[in-house]
Amino acid sequence: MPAGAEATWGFLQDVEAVAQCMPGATITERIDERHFKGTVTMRIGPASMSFRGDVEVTQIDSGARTLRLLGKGTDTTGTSGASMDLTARIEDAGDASNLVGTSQVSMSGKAAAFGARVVSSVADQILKQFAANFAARVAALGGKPPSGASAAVGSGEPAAGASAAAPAPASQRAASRELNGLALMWAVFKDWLRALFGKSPA
Amino acid sequence: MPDSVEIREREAKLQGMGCSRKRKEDARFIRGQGSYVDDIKLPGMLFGAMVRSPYAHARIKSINKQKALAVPGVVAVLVADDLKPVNLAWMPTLGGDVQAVLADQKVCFQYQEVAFVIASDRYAAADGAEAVEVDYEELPVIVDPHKAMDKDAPIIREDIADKTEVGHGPRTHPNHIFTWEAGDKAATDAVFAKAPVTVREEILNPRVHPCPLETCGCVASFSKPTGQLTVYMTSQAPHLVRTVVSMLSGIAESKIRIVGGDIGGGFGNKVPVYPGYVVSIVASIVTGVPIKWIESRIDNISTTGFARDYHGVGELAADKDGRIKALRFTALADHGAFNSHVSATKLPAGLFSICTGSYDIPTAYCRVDAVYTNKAPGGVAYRCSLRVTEAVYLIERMIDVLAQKTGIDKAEIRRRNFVKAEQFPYTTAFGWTLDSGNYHPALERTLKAVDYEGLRREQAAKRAKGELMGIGISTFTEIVGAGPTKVCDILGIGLFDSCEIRVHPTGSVIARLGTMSQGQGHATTYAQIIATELGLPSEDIQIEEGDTDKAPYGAGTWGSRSTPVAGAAAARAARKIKDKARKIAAHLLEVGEGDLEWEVDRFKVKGNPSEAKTMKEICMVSHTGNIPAGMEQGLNSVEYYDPPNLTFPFGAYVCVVDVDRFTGEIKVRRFYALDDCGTRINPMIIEGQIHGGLTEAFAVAMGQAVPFDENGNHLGNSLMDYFLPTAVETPKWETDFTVTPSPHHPIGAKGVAESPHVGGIPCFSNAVVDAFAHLGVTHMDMPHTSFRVWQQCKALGIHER
Amino acid sequence: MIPRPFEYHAPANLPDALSLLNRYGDEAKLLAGGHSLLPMMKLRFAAPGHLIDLGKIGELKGIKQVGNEIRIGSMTTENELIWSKLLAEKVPLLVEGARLISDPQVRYKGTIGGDISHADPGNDHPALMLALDAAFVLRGAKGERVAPANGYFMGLYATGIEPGEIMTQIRIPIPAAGTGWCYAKLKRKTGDFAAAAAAVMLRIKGGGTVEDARIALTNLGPTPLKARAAEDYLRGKTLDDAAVAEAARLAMSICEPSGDQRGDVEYKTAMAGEMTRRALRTALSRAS
Amino acid sequence: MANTHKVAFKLNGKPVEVVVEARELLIHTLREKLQHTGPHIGCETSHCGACTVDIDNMSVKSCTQLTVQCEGSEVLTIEGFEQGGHMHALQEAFTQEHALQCGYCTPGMITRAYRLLQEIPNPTEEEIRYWMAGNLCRCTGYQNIVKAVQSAAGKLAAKAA
Repeated sequence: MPAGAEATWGFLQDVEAVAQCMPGATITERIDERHFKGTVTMRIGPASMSFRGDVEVTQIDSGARTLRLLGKGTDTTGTSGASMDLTARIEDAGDASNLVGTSQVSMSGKAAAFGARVVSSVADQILKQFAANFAARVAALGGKPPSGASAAVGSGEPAAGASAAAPAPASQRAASRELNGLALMWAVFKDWLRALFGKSPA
Repeated sequence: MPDSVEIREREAKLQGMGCSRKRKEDARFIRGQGSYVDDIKLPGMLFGAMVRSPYAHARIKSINKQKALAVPGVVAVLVADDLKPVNLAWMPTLGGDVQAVLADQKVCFQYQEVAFVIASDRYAAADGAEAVEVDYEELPVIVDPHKAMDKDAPIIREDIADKTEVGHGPRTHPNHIFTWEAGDKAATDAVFAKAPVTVREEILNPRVHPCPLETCGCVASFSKPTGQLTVYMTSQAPHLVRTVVSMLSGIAESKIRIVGGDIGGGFGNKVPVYPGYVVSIVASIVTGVPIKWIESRIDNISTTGFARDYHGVGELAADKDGRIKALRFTALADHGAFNSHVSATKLPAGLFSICTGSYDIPTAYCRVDAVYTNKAPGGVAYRCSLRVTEAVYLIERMIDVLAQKTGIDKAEIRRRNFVKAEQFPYTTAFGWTLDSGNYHPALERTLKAVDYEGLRREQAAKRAKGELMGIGISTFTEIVGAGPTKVCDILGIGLFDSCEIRVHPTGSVIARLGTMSQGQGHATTYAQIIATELGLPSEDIQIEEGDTDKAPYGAGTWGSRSTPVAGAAAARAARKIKDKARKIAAHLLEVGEGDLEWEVDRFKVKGNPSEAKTMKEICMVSHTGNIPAGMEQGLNSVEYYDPPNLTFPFGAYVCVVDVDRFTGEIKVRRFYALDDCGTRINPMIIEGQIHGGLTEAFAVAMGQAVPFDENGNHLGNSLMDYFLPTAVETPKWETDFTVTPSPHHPIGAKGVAESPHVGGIPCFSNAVVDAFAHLGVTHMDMPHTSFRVWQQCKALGIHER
Repeated sequence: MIPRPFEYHAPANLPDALSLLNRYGDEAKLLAGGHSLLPMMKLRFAAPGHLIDLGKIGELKGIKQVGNEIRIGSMTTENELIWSKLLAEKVPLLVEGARLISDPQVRYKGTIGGDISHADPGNDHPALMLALDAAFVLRGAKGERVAPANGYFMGLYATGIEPGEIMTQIRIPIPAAGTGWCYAKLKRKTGDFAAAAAAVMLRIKGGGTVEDARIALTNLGPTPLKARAAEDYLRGKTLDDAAVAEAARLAMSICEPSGDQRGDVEYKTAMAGEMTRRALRTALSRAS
Repeated sequence: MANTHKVAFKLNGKPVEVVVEARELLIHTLREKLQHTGPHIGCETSHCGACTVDIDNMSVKSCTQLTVQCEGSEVLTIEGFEQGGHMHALQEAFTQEHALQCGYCTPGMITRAYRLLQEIPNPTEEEIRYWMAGNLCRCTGYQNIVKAVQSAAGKLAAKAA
């Protein structure tokens, strides 16, 4: 993250905005400071699903600089359900900081029957997307522009496992408002090309 | 001599019992002119689509129909509250429970029926179903039946929380359905206590689905002016369905007509009454027009008629020579969210107590505990009589376990324990009387055919090289033909069956029966029985089933009961007609009945063969005035047959497999199946039934399972995951037979369609386990997928090169 | 199992298809064989507003040799690959791979371009393309570019194709004579995705050592995987049991499959190794 | 109804024209609009082959084919096999070899086998099993279906010779 741990953690305090960093989430209603109603749109290749439901901030631990979000909902066709349990932790890295996250995605109904093959990859993308959205937000809130993608993501190699740490590239495409595998990976790829030619992204 | 040649020619013309007559049914099927339920189109017919729950256990906070009603083409949306005024929100099950037709306040399993959208066609109905908004509150889920009766287990069925009994005996927990026992527990425990050898194994019959190629469905048509309800449906038991529909709708049975039509396979899946049928009937009554409801494949596998899910424990006590002294089998039965399995009232665990198998076991005890879980309801008999596959699987697996423990060859230990030919009729420790059998010759014939000794030598050589080869034996005894009304009834109705025969002046015949063919070829084989009995060509004998307005009452086709029960009714109905014909013949020939003898198709005067009357002649005369004084015209009869006992087909199978220990792949090298189903009516059809049954056994043993995750999510409900083998995966079958007629059946027949399924499954498992036997493995649960077999290899440390 | 409504377009040529694609952008999906897309639409997981059917565009079909390259139109079907005498002679790996895809009816409709572009981790052509060092011709409004298969597959259903582009052709350099090949695929049944599969191309030097090996894996990660470490290791080695085992180990080390009904992560990873072994051994037996 | 299309094609040699939504599946058009109920619906995910029809010399699962895709096509279904009161050799063979029981898969099986024999006139058992693997049967265990296809192949060859 393009800012120190304390500063970055500071950015995390605007819970509603952070909740909006959940990939594809749109907060439609604020119930209280920790509970929101909203929609989550997932797009995986040709598939696209919209879930109506609740986003809850289940944990804010300033000491550990850890935030935990839970999103839960039923899709608009009424045949699937999904829940995402996403944890974000800020780690000190001198004048910068790392966002370390894990996400658990569980599906119900048809999505569970047909999505098993891809759920862990989806969880992984949600995590990257969250990081990307968050980094973009940190940058937007006055931190330095984030540096290019790190090796883990930038090499264009397949994504890491569902619970891996995931520093993320900042790119307007990447900060899209939905979980969009193609957009995200394409952005990653572009950053990788830029990295190859020694330029840093605008 | 020419005389006998002439007789044989006349016999051949009849195409009666014992010949491989080509099927009457085929003519329409090969032209694509079958009449399955989805082919039916009635004027003004609307289409219904089901809205189902994505959650396994949840409270329904609200259902909003408005968006759905706004979808073009949508006529109505039904929910539980709409069914309550007509008392149809809940329906009775064949297991003595009630089941929600549409979810009432909560859903108890994933894909449960929540709302029914009625629209102009299936496209509009699908759009409408998507637009119904249901707000759920998820509840904790029970998937593992072993946890169902925990103290803190969530209560699945609040609606019956205060009921002390469901189907059978007292309940001890809100998620407990029943506990059923048979045999002598004390005596059995005593034998086990001092037996020199005992073996115990936990053996799972996993949840599977019969998955016929045609899903379930119906077209319900209620006529307001006449008050007549006609339902075309995929039912294996139309008459029972009519009775149930009458009971729950209040419409007189005489005003209800159930029509079976052609059925694209049943295998047990099409015996129960499903919410889709009931809600379609309500919808037709409400709208006044015909309603069609057809299950999708996903809905079929997810919600209607699963089988098995028996978590068993098998124990045998024996002497050091491997002679079994006692048997103790128990099972925990997962019945899902509603107790809608199909069982005779007095037999909540079906015929599970046939578990002594082909063996002379003096003392035995068995017990089944059934529980509710957040899974689809059911527990049907998948190509078997209820719980017979579970029972036979246990005994055929356990005798192998005993063989390994005692170091006795798996064929030899069977020889030592078989019920001997001279012991028949043999009464088992559980009280079943095996009508007839001849087990030793069947086994020897099979072993010789496959060169069993040679196979064992090859196996030894392979083992020395670290290769895995398995030889499986199954010497099963089936129990089919439910059944005697004194033991078997459903909702109080005895499981007799019926046949009505009408002979016309020209000698053509219509016979109607209470059964319902789903591919078994009844129109062909019943005609063969009647042809032989009456001496009239089967070509002239028309068989009709499945239309409750035409056919006499019967319990339908399941549990291989058609030949044992309805087939017997056909023979006996024909004999009534033959007796009357004999009187007419005696009258015409002016001799006493005792002076007549029957020959193929005619009555001849003893010692004066030129004096004879053919059946054809008698048919005509019976409709004239030239019959004995006081006799009624016509040659008609009806028989309602209550069998004195069930029938007990048996077989001896051998399966040979090769296992790739690096991938877990199993190749079935050979499968030899010898079946004895008593008198054989049509060998061609028998062989076809055995091919099919073995293929379904292969599917169950090697790949079929209905998997759930810990949240009750169904993880294999399309044909992408659910294993239906293609021509590539399916092994080649070798078939053989012996004939040991049933002493109590009019023609000695026993029924065959289920033997290969029931006997085949343990044969595959025994072969797979045998491949690992030398490494100390005594049991591996089905299905034997590459993944699971590899896990076994890994546990043994032989999975790497 | 009924799709949501959509608009259907059947352009007769590529320019029309491209202009439709540009007009409808994100709203549009290209329809090739349809056996991945239509089931997703019937399950209502996918609901494109516009379907652009490439089925009527003749120029997207056909298999031909141009110089030392095989060029395959993106709408060429699996059965056409299987029946191609040219491929049987020049690129038998592709024939072997196609034979293991789905079932006969699906192979009449399923296309090589669709299989590659859909980029489902379970699809077989992506790994075959990596093993064959193929390249893809992508036509867009601004013209045509050629993207190498190596690096084209970026994530779950994510490829290097840009919005507005259509894959028109697959180009495969004809392997040197004597190159060994094999596609080893483990599946539960006909029509199933691989539990694990390995595609191998193998060139052996005169001395019997490995001159070059290409190894690619199917359904063992969000994308097809190129087992670079294994390839590098094998170069110059004699392909004995130890070398095969080490190559398999290196191939397994890059796998990150999702567990499902086909098996758990451990099993699929192990099968990646076993399929690599099988494919290497068979390829060796076919090399000269 | 939104965006309907007029689609014209040949069904068993006769020209037909239907008006359908773009999303309408061929199996539904055949069964609901054209009264050809021979092809059946078994799985809806293109696994079972009960809906198999022949389109422009290809065996196609009509549950995964849009009717609009059939403009100008030649479609053959089981209803087109009987010619001038004479059954096709495959229809005869399926009865003679007892290659069907419930009959639900039969129209798809025969239609698929027809195309197979056009492409491989004298197939081995292995070829038949491989090239018929897109059609599921729950009743017969395939053994008699294989026999039927082989015997039909023989009869057709004899007729051709």
